[in-house]
Amino acid sequence: MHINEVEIEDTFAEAFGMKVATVIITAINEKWAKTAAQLATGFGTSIIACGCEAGVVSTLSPDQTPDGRPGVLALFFTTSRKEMEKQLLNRLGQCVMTSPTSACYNGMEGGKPVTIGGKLRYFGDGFQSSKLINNRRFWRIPMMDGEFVIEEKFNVCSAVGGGNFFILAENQKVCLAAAEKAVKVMKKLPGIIMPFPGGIVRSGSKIGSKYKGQHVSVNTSYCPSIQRQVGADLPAGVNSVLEIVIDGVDEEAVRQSMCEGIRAACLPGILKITAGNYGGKLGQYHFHLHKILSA
Amino acid sequence: MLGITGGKVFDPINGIDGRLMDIWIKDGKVVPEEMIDKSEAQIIDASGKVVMPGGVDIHSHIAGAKVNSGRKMCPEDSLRLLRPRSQITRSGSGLTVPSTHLTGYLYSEMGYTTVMEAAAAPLVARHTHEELEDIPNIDKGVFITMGNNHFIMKCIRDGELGKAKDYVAWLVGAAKGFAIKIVNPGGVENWKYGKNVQNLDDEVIGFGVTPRQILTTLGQINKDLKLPHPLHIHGLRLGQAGNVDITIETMELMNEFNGHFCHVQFMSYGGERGSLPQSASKKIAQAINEKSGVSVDVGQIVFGPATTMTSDGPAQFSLHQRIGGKWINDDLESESGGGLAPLTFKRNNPLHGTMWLTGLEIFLLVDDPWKVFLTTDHPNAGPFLGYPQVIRLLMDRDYRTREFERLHTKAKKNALLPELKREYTLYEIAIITRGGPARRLGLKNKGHLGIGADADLTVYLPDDDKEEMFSHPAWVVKDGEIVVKDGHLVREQPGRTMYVSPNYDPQIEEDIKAHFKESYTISFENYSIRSEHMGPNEKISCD
Amino acid sequence: MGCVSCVGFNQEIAGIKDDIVLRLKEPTTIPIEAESICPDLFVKRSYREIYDLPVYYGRRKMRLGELFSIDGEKSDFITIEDDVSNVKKIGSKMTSGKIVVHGDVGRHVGASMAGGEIVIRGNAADKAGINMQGGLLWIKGNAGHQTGSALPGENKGVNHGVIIVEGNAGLELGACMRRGIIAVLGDVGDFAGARMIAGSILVFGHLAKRAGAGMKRGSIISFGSSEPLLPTYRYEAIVQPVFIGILLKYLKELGIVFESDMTGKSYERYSGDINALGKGEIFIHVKS
Amino acid sequence: MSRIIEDVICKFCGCLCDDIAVETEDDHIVKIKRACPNGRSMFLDYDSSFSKPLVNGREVEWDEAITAAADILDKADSPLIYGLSSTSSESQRKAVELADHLGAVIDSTSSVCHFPTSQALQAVGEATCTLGEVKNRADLLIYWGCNPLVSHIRHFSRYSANAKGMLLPNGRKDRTVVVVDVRPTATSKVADIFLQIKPETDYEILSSLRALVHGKKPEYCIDGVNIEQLEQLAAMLKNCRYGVIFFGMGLTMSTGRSYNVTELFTLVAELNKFNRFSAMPMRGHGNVAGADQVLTWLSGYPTAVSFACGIPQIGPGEFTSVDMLAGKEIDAAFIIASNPAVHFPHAAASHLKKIPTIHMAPVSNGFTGDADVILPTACYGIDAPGTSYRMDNVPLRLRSVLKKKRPTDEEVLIQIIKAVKKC
Amino acid sequence: MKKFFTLITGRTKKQAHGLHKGIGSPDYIAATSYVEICPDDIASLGIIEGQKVKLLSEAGSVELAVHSADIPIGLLFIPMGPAANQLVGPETFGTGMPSFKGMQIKVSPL
Repeated sequence: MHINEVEIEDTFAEAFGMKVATVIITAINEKWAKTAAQLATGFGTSIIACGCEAGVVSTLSPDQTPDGRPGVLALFFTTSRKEMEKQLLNRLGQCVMTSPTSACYNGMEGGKPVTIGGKLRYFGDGFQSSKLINNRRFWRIPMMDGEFVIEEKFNVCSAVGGGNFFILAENQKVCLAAAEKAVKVMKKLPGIIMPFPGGIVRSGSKIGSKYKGQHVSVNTSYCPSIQRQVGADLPAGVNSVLEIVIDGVDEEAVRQSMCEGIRAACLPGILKITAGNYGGKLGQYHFHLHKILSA
Repeated sequence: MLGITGGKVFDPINGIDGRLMDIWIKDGKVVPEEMIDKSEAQIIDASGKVVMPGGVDIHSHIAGAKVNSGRKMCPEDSLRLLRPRSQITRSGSGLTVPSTHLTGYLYSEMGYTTVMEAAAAPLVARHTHEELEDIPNIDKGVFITMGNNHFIMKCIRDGELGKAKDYVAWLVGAAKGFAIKIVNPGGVENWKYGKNVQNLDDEVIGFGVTPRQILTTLGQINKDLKLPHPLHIHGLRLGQAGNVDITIETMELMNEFNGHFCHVQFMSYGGERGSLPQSASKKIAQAINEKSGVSVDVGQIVFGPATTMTSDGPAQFSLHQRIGGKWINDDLESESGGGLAPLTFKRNNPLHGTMWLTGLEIFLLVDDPWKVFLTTDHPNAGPFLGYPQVIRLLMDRDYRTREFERLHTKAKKNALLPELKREYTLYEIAIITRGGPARRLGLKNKGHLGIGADADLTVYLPDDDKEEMFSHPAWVVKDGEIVVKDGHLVREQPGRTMYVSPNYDPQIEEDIKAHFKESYTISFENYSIRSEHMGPNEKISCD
Repeated sequence: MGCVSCVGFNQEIAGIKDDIVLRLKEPTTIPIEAESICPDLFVKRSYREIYDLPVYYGRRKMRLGELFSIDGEKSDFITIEDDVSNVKKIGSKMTSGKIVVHGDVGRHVGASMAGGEIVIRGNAADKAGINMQGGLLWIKGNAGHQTGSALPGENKGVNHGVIIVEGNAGLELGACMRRGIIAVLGDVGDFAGARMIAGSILVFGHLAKRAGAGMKRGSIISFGSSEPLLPTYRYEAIVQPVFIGILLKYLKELGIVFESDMTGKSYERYSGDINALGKGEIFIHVKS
Repeated sequence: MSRIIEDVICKFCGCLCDDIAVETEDDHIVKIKRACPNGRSMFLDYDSSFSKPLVNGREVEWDEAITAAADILDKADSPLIYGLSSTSSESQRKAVELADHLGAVIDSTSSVCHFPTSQALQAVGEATCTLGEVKNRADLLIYWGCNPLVSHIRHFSRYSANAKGMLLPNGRKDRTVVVVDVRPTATSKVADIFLQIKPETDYEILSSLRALVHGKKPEYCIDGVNIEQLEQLAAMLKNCRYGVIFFGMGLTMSTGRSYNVTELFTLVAELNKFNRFSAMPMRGHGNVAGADQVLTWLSGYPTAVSFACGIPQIGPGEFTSVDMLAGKEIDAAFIIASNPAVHFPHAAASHLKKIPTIHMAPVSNGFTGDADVILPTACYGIDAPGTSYRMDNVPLRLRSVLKKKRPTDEEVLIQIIKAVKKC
Repeated sequence: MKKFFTLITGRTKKQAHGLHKGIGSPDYIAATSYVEICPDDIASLGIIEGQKVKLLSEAGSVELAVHSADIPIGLLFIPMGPAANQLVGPETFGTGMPSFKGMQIKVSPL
């Protein structure tokens, strides 16, 4: 299969089940909502070392938020509910509560809730109070600039993490341009984040390493600079590879984003698009590139 | 004329333990079979059923100033139990503090025929009698509080014990009381200075006497006057952790005079003072077992709403301080005081669980059922409607274990109850709900079905679920009339108020008059209650 | 401040069919107690069975059908035409379904209701929504005294539920409330939120005196004018509470259309009642 | 023949003074000793002569009057039984039985005096005492919104300010008397401290006092008093030995009503953490306290009880007479021992004129002119005995000093119940 | 005269005494048919003691003779009785108790 003369390898991206929480962060204006959200989702590229993968999905207009103020929508992905609770407590507590005028709310129905506001409330030292509005409980913690409002519970749902594709290009410049274009297109789609810097990951990763205690290491098979040493199977002329990793609230969101992203990435100078998998043994979700693109 | 035939009779006073017998009734009394013209007698076929004398409640707050304050304070309690009027009965309301008629109906429907109102200050006993008159279908009496009476304390101070005796005789007659009640002797007087008593030798402010003196003096007087019921005692430190010691000390003190210790569950806690009470059931049961002159009623906790009410003003105040909410206090001149606070006993409350255990353990650890009687100190530990449930807890160990498991973990810790295997028999239940209280009250015609007894009896349908069995007797006969038939109340009739009126030296009246001028705001002449101003009544002789 | 029109809401009413229509046959001033006018009881009953439901006309126990004409059966949507200002306890203890009264209604409407919806297009007499446990009570006219308060002797009142009064409300609005939301677009009388335990009361008209007397927790928000608060309330600061935005947003979603956007406005925050727990708060909108 | 009866109880007001000596001559009262002017005229102005009942203005025999009364009640869909304050508790019990049987609404004059006090009691309870405790112990007396020297004339001398008692051998000298009122009164003139407050500020003052007692300062001082006055009063409240606050309709009739009393009861309850304190309403008529007691033990509720739905229901603002009459919710009224025609607001009183009315009272009280059935009965405490409850709920048995020439309320009620049951 | 007065009704010895004589008796009517106003208010109303004034409330109106009394400025006192009850409205605010104290009254000289 070819798109814009770029070969799409007949392979599949192998993704895993994850847990997702959708968080609406609001503030007096969009600037401060974004500031809080960016910090809360920061250092959230990979569960390997960050505990969660997180990103801002979109900005929300006042009529889209529970308190009628500008906001942003952020997604947090973790491997378990328990980890989600820990991550949200830390991130919302340290990054959102501390941010001027902020508030944050659960942005998703369904799933099983974790108690976040109900625990952060103790920061109020006895002066916290709650409001039960439309069967949702909101905690109000007095702050030096006013009050911090946070919903008692955030729903945690099943999600899909680790959707991906690789852009194999003739040089680094083209490769980056294609990846950037893909990310730009994918960012407009709902329900996904691309947790790595600017949505792009250059390191790739594989499980295992020659070193004891190092559980993951660089994806050597896609490093052109050592392709002969490792015996990689890269097409001729590939000098640079970038990967885009996608976490989505469900399979469909990942599928759609991969489809649009791959199409956007098929620029001149791109030699091949492929995807990472482990032979289908580890991940429960398989996104076959040909299937996605022909749908 | 009425015959109750073929029933399995449990009549402990006459030693009858489940014998198949016929009971014959004429003119409101149990009579020999030969006095009955069977062609005219109405027959209740009790075959396959259980027959017991009518229930006798030795301690219940059903009428008078405090109870009515409870009704007035708690309109929310009215909504818990509402009874519409019927062709034969009045409407009524209230679960823990039911209105007067409803009180009569509910007791009647539970198979009870005699109930003792546990306390009235003589100054307001007239109120109690007015209410008692409005409680149908049961006979009743009222205990008169004397443990903080100024005149008595003055007599003790001045060493004029004969005077005290005459005064007591006059007072119980004037108030048309049935027995002498002592509530926190001296403590209620001290409460009028914001204080209390903690020990038997603490001083009563302004009188220089001690709780010990008050107890022994009244104990001796009670004995000398040959009142049918021994002193009815609510001692010191009600509800406080560690009060078991003072209770046992008081029992030791009163053993020679005889004493009935009411709602002993509230008086039997271990633990450090000020800490959470623990059950001291073993200790108290041992004391009760050892002392021949002592009897108790339990005041068993029934989970759910209650209205606490007692003449023990300081105890009520400290309860109010602990739980908040509504509180009534009423200081009564020269005599007594009291207080109220509504409360809900919760299974998942560690303290309430402990109290529940304490009561049940006392029931199971006191060897002689003739010394321990069933009460919930209605409505302090829960409404009297909880009796059938308590009976089931005593008779059914599996049920008891299940209920135990539902308690708060803290209450269950170190509890004695799981080890107690005893299950009460029907005969024993008949003792603690009928024979025992009647005998201890000195009511010769109550609590048994021998010839000459008042024709008050209950016919139960046997049921494995003892709560169901004792909740809904099939037949209840009061004074020879069928008041409950097939589980339904079919008749409302007045009950009698029983009172004693011991003799005294009329000379004492001059002293009392002087005392009235000094201490009271009403005159001596307007104080005494005359039997003709009461409803149906019966004087019980003192001999 | 006030409601301009409740467009979405009205459409909703118009869209429902198969309602049971009740109409009082003869106007009377004798009190009628009609706890049986309740969707829970109507939903599975035939015309005949509804006809036979008990009501009290003064002290006379009667059948519903003797006092009301009944059109329809087996529905949990009840429409009452005309004035029923002497009919008490309509919809009390209901748990689901809907009642619309196209006129004034008597005391205790929606008392202890636990779910469902009641709409009064006229005025409601005293004690509307007393001891409410859930659901929505929407009064388009005025409400009487003790709206959303507690039963006699109870120290705990409304627990869950929403009461909206588009007109004015009388004394003791939401007294002893422990959860829930009460919004009054007009004025309210003395002792609003008295002895309140928690919950929110929003007043868009005039807030009379002694608001929040004895309040332990909870919020009273005054968007309009206000009498001076009790001396047992302490002024804290001028704030822009975020939760008010959540409340307003929710009310908008229910169908109230506000004249102007109150979100993000400034309020004086008072805390009290210092004689109770003192954790209650009264917000007074600061006019710019 | 002349005779002197001692220890007679005067039932004019809630004091129920029981030390009155009544001298009669040929079954007429000729002399009263120890009573106050109110009590004296109650006895002396009383006309115990035989008089016949009236039906529609026509004198009839009792049987006919009873039938007429029963007929009115039987026809009514929504009858009201009102009054009860000046009759015996025995009659009150019968009145409640009648109401229960009929499904009527029954309301006492408490409805327009201390029902708000009952509502406050329902909310927070009440720390109280009997009058003897006041006499024997109270060193601080506060009269709030009441004027006992006019309404309860011997209250001061028998029970409170001037009485000598166990711990107060010197009577008035041993006590401090404080009056709180909106205007100078006979009582305020003899007080040690008169706190004159602005009308409608009782709640705020009580609330401020509560704060001060707990060492908290109110945010501002209420117009009309200054903070030093309140601080001084708060200190007195905390530092006395046994304090009592008597209160009257200054609290129950002005805005706030039950909330005013709730605040007062709460203040008094809280003061018991520091010393001993009681509150007591100044109950007015002879047995109005008894009406509350009787209704409570028979129905569970003290005032304004409806039996219409077969069960007792309480309804402040709903089953209270003024509301029901003004709302025309009543179609027949049985007035017992009181006179709403002069004591109710015009709008309520005027409805009484439009509906069939039965009025039962001793002759001398004066009848509502338009009552359809007038039942002249004997007067408790003068020519009929019976039980009455003092303002502190101490029950007393009223004596009869004259021969009874008319039936008692209780006797008539028994007849009416019988007649109604036949209907 | 635009200013509102606050009306307090209450008991008096004469009113109580009059009750014994019967509600139709001249004693009772006399004892309940006047209004107390303080001298300052009397002066500012431009009237003299004994003069009749018209009292107007939301509920009704009544004409009564003025008695000068030691009461605060802005307050009116009328003994409880039929005259006062012309001015008292039936509104009880859901409590059963009308505003026997605290009604707002307009006073105009006759």
